[in-house]
Amino acid sequence: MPIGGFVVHVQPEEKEELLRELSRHPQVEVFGHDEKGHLIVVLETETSEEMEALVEELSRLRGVINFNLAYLHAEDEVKKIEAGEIKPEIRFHRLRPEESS
Amino acid sequence: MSGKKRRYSRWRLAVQTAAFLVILINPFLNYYWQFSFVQGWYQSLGIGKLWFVSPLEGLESILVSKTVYLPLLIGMLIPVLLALFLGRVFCGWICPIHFLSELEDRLLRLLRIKRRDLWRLPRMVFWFALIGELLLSMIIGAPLFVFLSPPGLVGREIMMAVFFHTLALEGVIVVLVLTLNLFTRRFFCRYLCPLGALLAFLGSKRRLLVVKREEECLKCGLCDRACPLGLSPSQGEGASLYCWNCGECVDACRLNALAFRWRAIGPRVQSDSQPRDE
Amino acid sequence: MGSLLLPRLAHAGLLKSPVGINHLRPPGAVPEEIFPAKCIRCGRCAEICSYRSIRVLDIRYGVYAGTPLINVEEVPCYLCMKCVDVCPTGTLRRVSQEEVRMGLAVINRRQCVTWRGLALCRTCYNVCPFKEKAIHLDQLRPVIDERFCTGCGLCVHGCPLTPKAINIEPVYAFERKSRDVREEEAL
Amino acid sequence: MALSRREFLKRTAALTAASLVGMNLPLKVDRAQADADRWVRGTCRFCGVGCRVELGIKDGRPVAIRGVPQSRTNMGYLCMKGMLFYQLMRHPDRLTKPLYRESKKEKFREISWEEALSIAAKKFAESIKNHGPDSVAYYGSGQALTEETYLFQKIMRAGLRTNNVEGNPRLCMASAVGGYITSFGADEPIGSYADIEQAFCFFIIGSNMAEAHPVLFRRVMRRKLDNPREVTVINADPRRSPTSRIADIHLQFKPGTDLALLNAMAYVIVEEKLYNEDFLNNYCTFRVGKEKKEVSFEDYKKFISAYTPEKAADICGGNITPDLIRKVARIFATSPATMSLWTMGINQRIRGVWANNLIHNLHLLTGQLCRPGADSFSLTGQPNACGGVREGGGLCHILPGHRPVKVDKLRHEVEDLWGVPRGRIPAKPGYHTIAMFSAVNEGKIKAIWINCTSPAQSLPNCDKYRKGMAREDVFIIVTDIFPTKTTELANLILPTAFHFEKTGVFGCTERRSQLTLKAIDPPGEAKPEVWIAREWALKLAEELNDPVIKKCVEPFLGLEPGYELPKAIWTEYTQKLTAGRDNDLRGATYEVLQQLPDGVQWPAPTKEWALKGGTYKKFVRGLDPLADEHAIDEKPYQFYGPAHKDHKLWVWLRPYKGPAEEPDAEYPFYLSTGRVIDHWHTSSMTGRIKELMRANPYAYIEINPKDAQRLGIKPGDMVLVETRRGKNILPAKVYEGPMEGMVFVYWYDMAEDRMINRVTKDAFDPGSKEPEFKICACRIKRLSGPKPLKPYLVRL
Repeated sequence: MPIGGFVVHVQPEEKEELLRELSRHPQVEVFGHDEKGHLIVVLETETSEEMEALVEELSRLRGVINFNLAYLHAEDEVKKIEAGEIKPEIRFHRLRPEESS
Repeated sequence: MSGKKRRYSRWRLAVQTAAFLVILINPFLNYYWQFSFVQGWYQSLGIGKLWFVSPLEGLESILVSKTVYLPLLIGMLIPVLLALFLGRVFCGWICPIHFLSELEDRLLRLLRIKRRDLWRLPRMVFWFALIGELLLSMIIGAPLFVFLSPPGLVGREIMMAVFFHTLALEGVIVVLVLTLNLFTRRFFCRYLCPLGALLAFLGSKRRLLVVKREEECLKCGLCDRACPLGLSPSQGEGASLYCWNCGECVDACRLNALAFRWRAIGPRVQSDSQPRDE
Repeated sequence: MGSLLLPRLAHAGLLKSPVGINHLRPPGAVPEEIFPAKCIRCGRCAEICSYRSIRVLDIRYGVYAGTPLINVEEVPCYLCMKCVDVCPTGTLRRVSQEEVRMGLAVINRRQCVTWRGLALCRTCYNVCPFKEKAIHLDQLRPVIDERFCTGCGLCVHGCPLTPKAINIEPVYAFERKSRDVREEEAL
Repeated sequence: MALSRREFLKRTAALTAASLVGMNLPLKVDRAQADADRWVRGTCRFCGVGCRVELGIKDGRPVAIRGVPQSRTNMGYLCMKGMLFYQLMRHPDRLTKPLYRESKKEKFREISWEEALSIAAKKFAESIKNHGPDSVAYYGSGQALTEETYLFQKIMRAGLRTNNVEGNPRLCMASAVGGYITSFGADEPIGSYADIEQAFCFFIIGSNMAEAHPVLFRRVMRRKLDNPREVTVINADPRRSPTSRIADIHLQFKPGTDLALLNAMAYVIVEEKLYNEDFLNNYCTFRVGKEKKEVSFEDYKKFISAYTPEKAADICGGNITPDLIRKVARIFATSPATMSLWTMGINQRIRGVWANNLIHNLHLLTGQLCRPGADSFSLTGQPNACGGVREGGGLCHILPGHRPVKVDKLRHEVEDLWGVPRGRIPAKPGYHTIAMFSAVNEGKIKAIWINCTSPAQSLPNCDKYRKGMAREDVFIIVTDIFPTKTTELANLILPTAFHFEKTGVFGCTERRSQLTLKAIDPPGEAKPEVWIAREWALKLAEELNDPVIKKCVEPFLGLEPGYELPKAIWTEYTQKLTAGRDNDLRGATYEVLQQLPDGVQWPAPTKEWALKGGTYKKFVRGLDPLADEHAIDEKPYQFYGPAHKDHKLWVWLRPYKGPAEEPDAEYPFYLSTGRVIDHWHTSSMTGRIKELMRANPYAYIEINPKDAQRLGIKPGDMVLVETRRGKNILPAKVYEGPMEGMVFVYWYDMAEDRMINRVTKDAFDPGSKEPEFKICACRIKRLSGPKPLKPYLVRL
């Protein structure tokens, strides 16, 4: 059951409308926002496919500039990793300095 | 003439002890005094810039990984030449398994336990052991002998004990080999040791032989009983492929009917007889 | 023991390589694919390692018994480069210190106290033998540069956290044979 | 309270996302928080930054330390030393019983406190009777609490009639003290850490603050990174350190040539008329020489004309060019607010005071002072070097409240305040640190009390002084929590309470006094120093039959040592001794300090003022109550510092002077020493934190790659470091840190082979008496390949 933390960049003037829109989604929780147009959103879905679909859907909302994944937690997978059953694939490009904030 | 008696066995014991001490003391030197001039044991021994690599291990590595590494070939050169000229002298004079077996023999003698060679197998098993081992290694993709070889394990166990204060499980194999000795002397060396087989094969045209002088022989059979490999020097088997030139039979003979001899006629030792997969 | 007799199943996962996170081959090792084939288990690398970084595996590791392995969490590799000089089979290739690629350090930013903003720790940066190249600080937070990281594991060893916030991933061990390896072997 | 796992994950996800855009969410995901029963507040005792910490206690055991985001000093950040030191409180190596041996050849035996204090008193009394009061000494520490230093020096001076009261701040801060007093007339910085957030140019010289003051450095870095274009960071250091990584300009000069560089910057400022004429006219005079003769600006111009950037570049070497000096001087002078930061690189010099003066000169010339963000700010090394030792009278020449011993009026004032007969305190200052241990060598000192420090490792050229300390006729008492190099030479070891095991005040770099409360009991029979000093004084009074000694501790008799006793001492010190002085702390009572977790910055003459947090900037009317009180005219700044009667700041004419020992053919390398972030000083404490020791098990020598290549030294090789005083054998670290021709060694390692202070030079500044740890000449040689080394700690 994946949990994802996202930074959503929105056009500041559309923010209020968007917040209302997002609050209607049961799988979406908005944790914070600022005047520059950043929203901190946490999504929780049954599968990662569902998560992707949801992100797709939300990205199309009016005013959304982009949807950036900042944190993803996939519980079952992590448990397996902890138990040593699978070895996670390593994605180095994520760690390049120029991409780090 | 009596002074000559038992000369070889004393010499051999001295050489074996020295060889064993090398692998026994060396880990201590490395571990406690950081004196790393010598490293390794009889799978590969490095003395300064001089390297020795056991021919079978080297061969396995080459065959299994299908790569050739020049320093490896150079390291194998001296042991191979030794085998070409002197036969299985490594087994008879250096191998720590043989050394431990001899100690075992002496202990048994001290305890007055007598034993016979209970199990005898056809000599051909020896060659199958070598071929089988090489084939199996190639199939598995890992050199089998190198991590299960009793002579190597002795060295490894000592190193493990010194460096990591523990023993590796596979050391049981050494114990097993020594236990087999109780039923048949050098059972492993006689029939199962692929390294011995390779060295024997290399030494098939060796220069150094144990030769019997018919005119002196009384056919007393002492030499046959003395042979740890169960050969019959009285039948001239001292010159056979299997003999490891330990000299036990020479010592045993009271009439000097047996002696080491350099092969008189120019032996056709092919200089290009590289180890081959049969 | 049974697994010993299963040919070529190493890649099917039955004969699992002991190489894993923080469990690495010594410097200059050939790819794991041919490592057990090439290594003759002579133990010379372990004997010459004055830091006792290199351990020798036992039979519990199946066909990998007798091969050298470094657990960098316990003792990291200090890159003294003695082991590569004594390997008789070329299983450890003679590489120079900065060419070593035992693995690649990866920082777990969710574990690292510096990245989480709880404390200022830069142990990994300080202990790195290629300080400022392999690990540099970006806003006082450590960042790895994969171009220079040798995977020696000094950072893992030094990391004061449990579980470690920095780990070595043995990424190069499972690569297909690279071109330069072939060249060297062709000799 | 407890979060569900799901909720925890969601919060983590949200926080991670928020951190990417720098947003603060009102969420907490702190698992450690739930693990402790209660949190006790205090100050971190590693380094002079004065981070506010909280110690977590669970079932009466210390289990964690955390930062507090609301803190004004550290904003919740800690370094690993600070994060992990709770482990020391229940460490098995802790000293828990008084240990005694008659001869230094014998083994220690455990004795009772009663016996221990009797022996301590008897030995001191004997020495005084037979050899006079100056044959005894107290050597304290910038890590002792203010109450401890104050009580010890009171007993020594008024009770035993000797000024032999010193402390290890002599080894780190004395030059800064000298610099502040000679330039500004008053010790300690004018501004505060808060200036960092308002500065536009940072001039960091002779300081690797990224390692030594990491949390403060973080503030500098944040300021720089949040305003990359507006803020310039200049780092002047012969060694490339983590500090220089954020610098826009790194000035790399030959060690010991900083005086030429600073004078050349002044030259540029004068030549290009970048100076602030109003500031100079209103607040400054020019001075020269020992007799502090006043000279004119013209004289100064003439003097400075000898230091052209061309000449300075010649002297400095490294990457210094005349243009670079000009550029740096222009940035320094013209930035909206310039803040200089420095530590040991400037202080530990044969002319440390002059170097300090020259930095102050730049600020005086350009008027970069007293405005927000503009300050000449010396960083302290130890947590209480400012509060306890500089203010509390812990050095041989000063009495509490910044009073020089020599001045009769001030000395008598102190005698009166203590209620002891006038003339009780001798007029002559005692031995300074190097003189004190030289006196030990010569046998002039027969009994010495060493508190909370390890001179056997921290003195320069320490072999020389260890010989003296090993003398059988010198009786050494050491109070500490762990065995150290110094306890090896002791006759009597008294186990003391550690931080958070006693109550007391630390005063950090920015004049800030913070209270740490007792949270747990000390292990075994360990006692707080204040208790030890009081009981010892009572025994001394008996031994010497001198009621004045008893008088010294009379106000403190019978008080409970965990809280009441330090409180009474603090009250006496602040209410009586700081009254009317520039470090007026009368408002900072225990009640106020308990109310204000961030403490109080002096001057804080009243409770009302203290409750506002005290004074952020000295000398500025409206910000500093004393500036109003001592005002002599209508100008906005009032420099009322006690040392300058003219209420002026002094620009000093200080010539260039190189290091005491320069490299030559025989010893061709500069050797410099310093600290690593994970270890604190002699590592007697941090060495016992396994996480820190694992990271830095032993010291190494840093060598520039070019030198290493030339000498055939590879990383990890064992290298022999040799100076005229001794040798060390250290593993090499080859990296672009020290400049070519220079090597650098960390000094925390206790192993004889790697104790770098065995080879450093003990030449000292004639003004501040601070030794030149930072520079000496050495030669290096490759000995062998890498060798496995074992960490070493002194154990009993």
